[in-house]
Amino acid sequence: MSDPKVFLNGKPVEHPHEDHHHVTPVWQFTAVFIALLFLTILTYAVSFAGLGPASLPVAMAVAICKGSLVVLFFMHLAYEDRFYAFVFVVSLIFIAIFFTFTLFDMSTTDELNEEAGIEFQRHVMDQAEALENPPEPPPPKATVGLRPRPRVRPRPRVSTAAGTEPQAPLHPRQRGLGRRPGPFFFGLHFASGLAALGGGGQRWLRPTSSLKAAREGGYVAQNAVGHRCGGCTGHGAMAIYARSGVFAPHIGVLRR
Amino acid sequence: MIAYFIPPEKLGTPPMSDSPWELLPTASNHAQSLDGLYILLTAVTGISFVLVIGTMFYFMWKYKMKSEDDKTSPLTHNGKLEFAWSAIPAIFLMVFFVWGELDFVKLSSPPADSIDIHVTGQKWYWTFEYPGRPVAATTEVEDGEIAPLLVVPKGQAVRLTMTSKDVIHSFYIPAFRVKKDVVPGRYTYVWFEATELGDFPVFCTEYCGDEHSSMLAVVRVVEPEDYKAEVAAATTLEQGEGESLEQFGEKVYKAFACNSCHNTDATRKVGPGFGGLYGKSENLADGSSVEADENYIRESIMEPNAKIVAGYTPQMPSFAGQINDEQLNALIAYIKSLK
Amino acid sequence: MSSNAHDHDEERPWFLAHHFDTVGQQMSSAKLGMWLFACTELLMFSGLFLAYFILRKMYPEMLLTASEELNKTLGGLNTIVLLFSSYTMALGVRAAQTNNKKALERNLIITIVCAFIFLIVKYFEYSAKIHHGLLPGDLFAAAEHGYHLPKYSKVFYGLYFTMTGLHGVHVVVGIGVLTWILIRARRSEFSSQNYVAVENAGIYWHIVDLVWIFLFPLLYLVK
Amino acid sequence: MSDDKNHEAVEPSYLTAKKGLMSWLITVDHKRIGLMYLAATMFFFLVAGLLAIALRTELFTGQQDFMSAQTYNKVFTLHGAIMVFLFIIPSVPAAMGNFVLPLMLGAKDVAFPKLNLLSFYIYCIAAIMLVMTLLLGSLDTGWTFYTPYSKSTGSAVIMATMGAFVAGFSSILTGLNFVVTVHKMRAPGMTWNRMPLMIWALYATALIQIMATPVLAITLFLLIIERTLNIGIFDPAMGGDPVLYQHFFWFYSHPAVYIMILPGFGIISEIITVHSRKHIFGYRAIAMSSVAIAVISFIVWGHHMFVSGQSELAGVVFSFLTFAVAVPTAIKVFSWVATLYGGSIRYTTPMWYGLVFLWTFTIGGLTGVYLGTLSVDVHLHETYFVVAHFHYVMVGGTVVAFLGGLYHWWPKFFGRMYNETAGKISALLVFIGFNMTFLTQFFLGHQGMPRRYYAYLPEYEVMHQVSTIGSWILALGLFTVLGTLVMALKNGERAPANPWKAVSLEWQTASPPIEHNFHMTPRVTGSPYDFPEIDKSAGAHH
Repeated sequence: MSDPKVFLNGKPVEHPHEDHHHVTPVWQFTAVFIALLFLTILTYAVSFAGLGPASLPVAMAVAICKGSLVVLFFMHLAYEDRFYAFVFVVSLIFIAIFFTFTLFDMSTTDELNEEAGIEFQRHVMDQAEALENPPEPPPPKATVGLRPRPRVRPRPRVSTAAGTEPQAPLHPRQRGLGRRPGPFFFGLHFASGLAALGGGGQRWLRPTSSLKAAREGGYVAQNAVGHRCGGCTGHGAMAIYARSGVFAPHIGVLRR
Repeated sequence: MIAYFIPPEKLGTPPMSDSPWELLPTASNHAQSLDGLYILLTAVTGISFVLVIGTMFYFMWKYKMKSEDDKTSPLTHNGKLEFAWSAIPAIFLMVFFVWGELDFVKLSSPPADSIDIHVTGQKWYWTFEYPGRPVAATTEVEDGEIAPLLVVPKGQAVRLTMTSKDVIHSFYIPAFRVKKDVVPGRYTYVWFEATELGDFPVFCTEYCGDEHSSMLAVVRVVEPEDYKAEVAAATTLEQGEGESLEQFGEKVYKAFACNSCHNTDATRKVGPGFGGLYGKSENLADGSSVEADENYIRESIMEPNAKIVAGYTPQMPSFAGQINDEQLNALIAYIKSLK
Repeated sequence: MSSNAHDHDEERPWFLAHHFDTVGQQMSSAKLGMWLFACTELLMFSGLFLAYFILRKMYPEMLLTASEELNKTLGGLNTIVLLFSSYTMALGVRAAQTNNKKALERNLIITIVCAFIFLIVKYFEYSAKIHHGLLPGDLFAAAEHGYHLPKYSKVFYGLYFTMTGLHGVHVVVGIGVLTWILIRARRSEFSSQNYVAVENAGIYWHIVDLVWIFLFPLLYLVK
Repeated sequence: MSDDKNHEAVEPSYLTAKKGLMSWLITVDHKRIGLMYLAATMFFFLVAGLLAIALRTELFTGQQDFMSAQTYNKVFTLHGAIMVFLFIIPSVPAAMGNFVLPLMLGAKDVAFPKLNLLSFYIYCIAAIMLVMTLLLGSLDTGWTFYTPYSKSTGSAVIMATMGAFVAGFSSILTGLNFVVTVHKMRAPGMTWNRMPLMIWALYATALIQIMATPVLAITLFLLIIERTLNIGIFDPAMGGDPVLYQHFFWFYSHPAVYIMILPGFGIISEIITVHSRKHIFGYRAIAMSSVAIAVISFIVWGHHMFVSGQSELAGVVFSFLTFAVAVPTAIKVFSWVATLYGGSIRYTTPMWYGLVFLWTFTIGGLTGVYLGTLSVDVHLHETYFVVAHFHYVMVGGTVVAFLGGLYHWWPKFFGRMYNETAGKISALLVFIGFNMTFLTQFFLGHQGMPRRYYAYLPEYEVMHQVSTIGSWILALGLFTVLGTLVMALKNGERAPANPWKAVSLEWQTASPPIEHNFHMTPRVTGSPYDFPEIDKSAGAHH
């Protein structure tokens, strides 16, 4: 037809009402279904295999495989117009942003104030404790599973108020590994933050460093599952940098 | 633990600035650099505002319609100009960011040798615990009005370790340019070094309920030499000579903010009113009833959840360990005197 | 409606809405709408998964001991039931594409039956928990039933019931949607030309299955 | 379009095509749904506006004037909640966008008309729930419902949260409709670069509505569960974390403030070009910056929480990213001013509102830079500086643009012209009243006057009084707008199809348009800003 009667988004359409869509053969669906069953059994095996802290990433990897199988084949994303895949991936990116920044905040709450001994600490006010379980003998000092240590006042500070005249403040280096971020700290931190952005939320958990546990004494280091595999390159770089005290003198300059 | 719903106008602090147009007093080490950045921001944004709106007015005047069919310019874009007006603002923004970030890092890392004062925010009043002073109450009597008083020495770093007992509050001292939310369930902290003597108001800047706008306190900066004496004076709560037991009881009543929940007449507030309480028989939540005598009042102060009056919920915090015996006797005497 | 509004040309199919020009336009619009809706579902559940990860970061030991009490076999059974229902749903969409009305109805019925099985299995799981007092908030009475759980376990059970409960609501809504599609299939409304409604129901059902695929290892299995 | 004329006599407009209440209540015509949204959002703008006047009058003196503290808290919370959830988010996209988007695209209707009507009725249910909150003891938590206060307070938090929860779905459905319509139903010849900038703005807004609102849904759902089942995820007394609630809430609410302002940008792009008879300056820059703002708005929410116990490192990262959002907004403002160059500006009422927008929005944008800078935000957070900033952006930006858009498209909506002088007076009153109210609040904020304070220190009294008088003038201005537009309906003279001689598609059909918009599906050959006055002869675009 010389003058096409029907247009779609500015482009003339030859046969307006025919559309051909990809029809997946049945054996392909069955193959995908069997793969999914196998992966489910794999998740089961992973949980009993006692991989310890690595079991979370492995379980997530298997779940992502199953998820992508369902999305690509059962929902025909593989054969559809690329735009639907783009829409789906954009929403995954926004979820990743949501996870990464929130977990980044949760895991670095103590970065700057470690020096002041203020721990990011969960504690429950007295009434709530009294409400929850009637007053029995206070739990022993480091109880298993009770992550928040019984409410301990922050470590005694060298307080100048009690009549002792204030000594000269220690040079950051003398105070052990200087951990204050210097003026250039931001560049490296932000770059590692961006690198971590791709790393997904889970890997932002604080790495266990025995040094920290030793220094903290009774502080139950967060050696829970999923931590021992350590932060990703981004967070690792941040932690190494912060602990190396390379820029500690700058903080000294700042601090005076 | 002293507070009273201070109508702000009675707070008695010197006005922060004489005229609205004068800048705030710069009374802490942070204030200097922050005000510098504030002035730079005002200058840069002011100039860019004048440039943009000035050009707009000029175009409005020059290109107003002369006749129905006068020709207009075919200009649709100009790559160089568009790049310039993206890059230049970006540079200024980076300058603001870096200066702001450096100050923020300083604001967030208190020196190790600072005085550590515990601040507790509670629905509608502040409590300050000085190191080495048992009594958490600090009072500052100003013609009968009591405000929580934070005494700090001049020229010395002070770190406030803050937590809240119920909802999120926020400790804000405008004159020192410091502010931090006081979050229940964790410690947050703020540090400063006061550089000017005098009294400065403290505000709660996170909405926390009915009396959010009366949750005020006073920061008093004193010379370092008489800092200890001031703290001692502010945290003692004894019977002054020539003061009757009931008068001292009333001071204790206000010091421990009993009035934030109990009225001195018989009307209900958050808790039951004290008017005519002594000798009355109270029926309790569990159906039994008890005669309100001394040890009932004493027990309700020490373990408030033991006997709950019918129709009330167990919200009262326990005062055991914060109130000593003379204060308790005076308080009971005062409650007995209420009709 | 072809470009000229007045003469209704005959070959315009009955299911083409007045404001669309071609079947392809109507179908791709419906599919794009459904995919955007799938994204909103994912974003909504992502909030709950983030709450789970935060709880896991704050109380790692508590979470692991508290999740021991969940019944892994019933969880596993539910996963297999849902995977199978996804499989039959996909076959159903294929049947609609190939004008196979009988196969479409058969697959839809199997999918709906699997959904009911899922809910029944969930009913047993929940009744076991209620019986043992592993409930959120004030109903938490594990101590009376002889469970020595760490201090904040009630928050974990609160989150467990919120996640699986919201997922359960989505399964119920899924049953409603599939029954509606089944009724329309019985009226043989669908053909190889007009099957986008079945495909959209399929996308919704696969999203519900996708959420469970991530929910199951996180809540039940992970150490 | 010559044969349009003889069709017109035959084809009745969408207003007169069907009669009776039912024809309105079950309509699937995007224009009627747009008008129903317009009426509902205008009603709630009036209600919340009166609450604002009550607030400002109460703040006239530092002590209690005629409201108690509890009532004051309830009034400011409802002012915030109704304005945000029932007026500013649905107003431009749903009321004006529903009407104008299909017309500008040359389509017959939005992609899913029934879904559009469902979205309106979900909005009505949300409105009923928020009104019910009023009866059940109202809400006193602030529109942000921060826990743990929102968990322990006795006011009707559950009803209000359900209202906001349901309003979110109406917003998602509108956004979904717009994205599909823009992708699939453009007129022949309308490529992405020939779409009016109003469509680009509505498309960017729709993206945010789809991607952000579900997180609000889950946040409010968790809050409702927290209050009913007491699960304790946000309650510190049971081991939860209140800062986690703030993360969840602001992940939605910062993109939501861009849902509020982006449609305003779209309207301003249309008004400034049509009334200065000039092609927009930097079309691609403005279109791309709309989408850029939509995407970047998802990574900056932490700047609401610099002092809220969020970690300092996260604060630094969020502050840096916040400045990334400032650049595209600046590009837009510069491009609008550059559009005026070489134009032939007609000082009609919509143009006056466009110019007022440039003034107020520039101040709003620039003061945002103060609050993005870390150390200055520590001083200014939760003070009147913040109140002034977001009112400059929301009232000075979106509401002024919305009023400009109402005057611009009123002839198209109802086929009636408004009274030009009355319109100009309303613009002047709104300009004076608005600046007088909120410019003084910047100084209040810098002096440390905290937000949501019912009684304040005596030295703030002078500025509060100036601000209160300003708010009365602003209220007078807004009532003048209402009067002018309503009078235009009754005795405004009949408007021609294209009163502003604009080029975009919605002006190529009758006003008020016929039921299915166009007699002949229009074919687009050029950009919507190629006005006849632009003299091509003056050499190529330099």
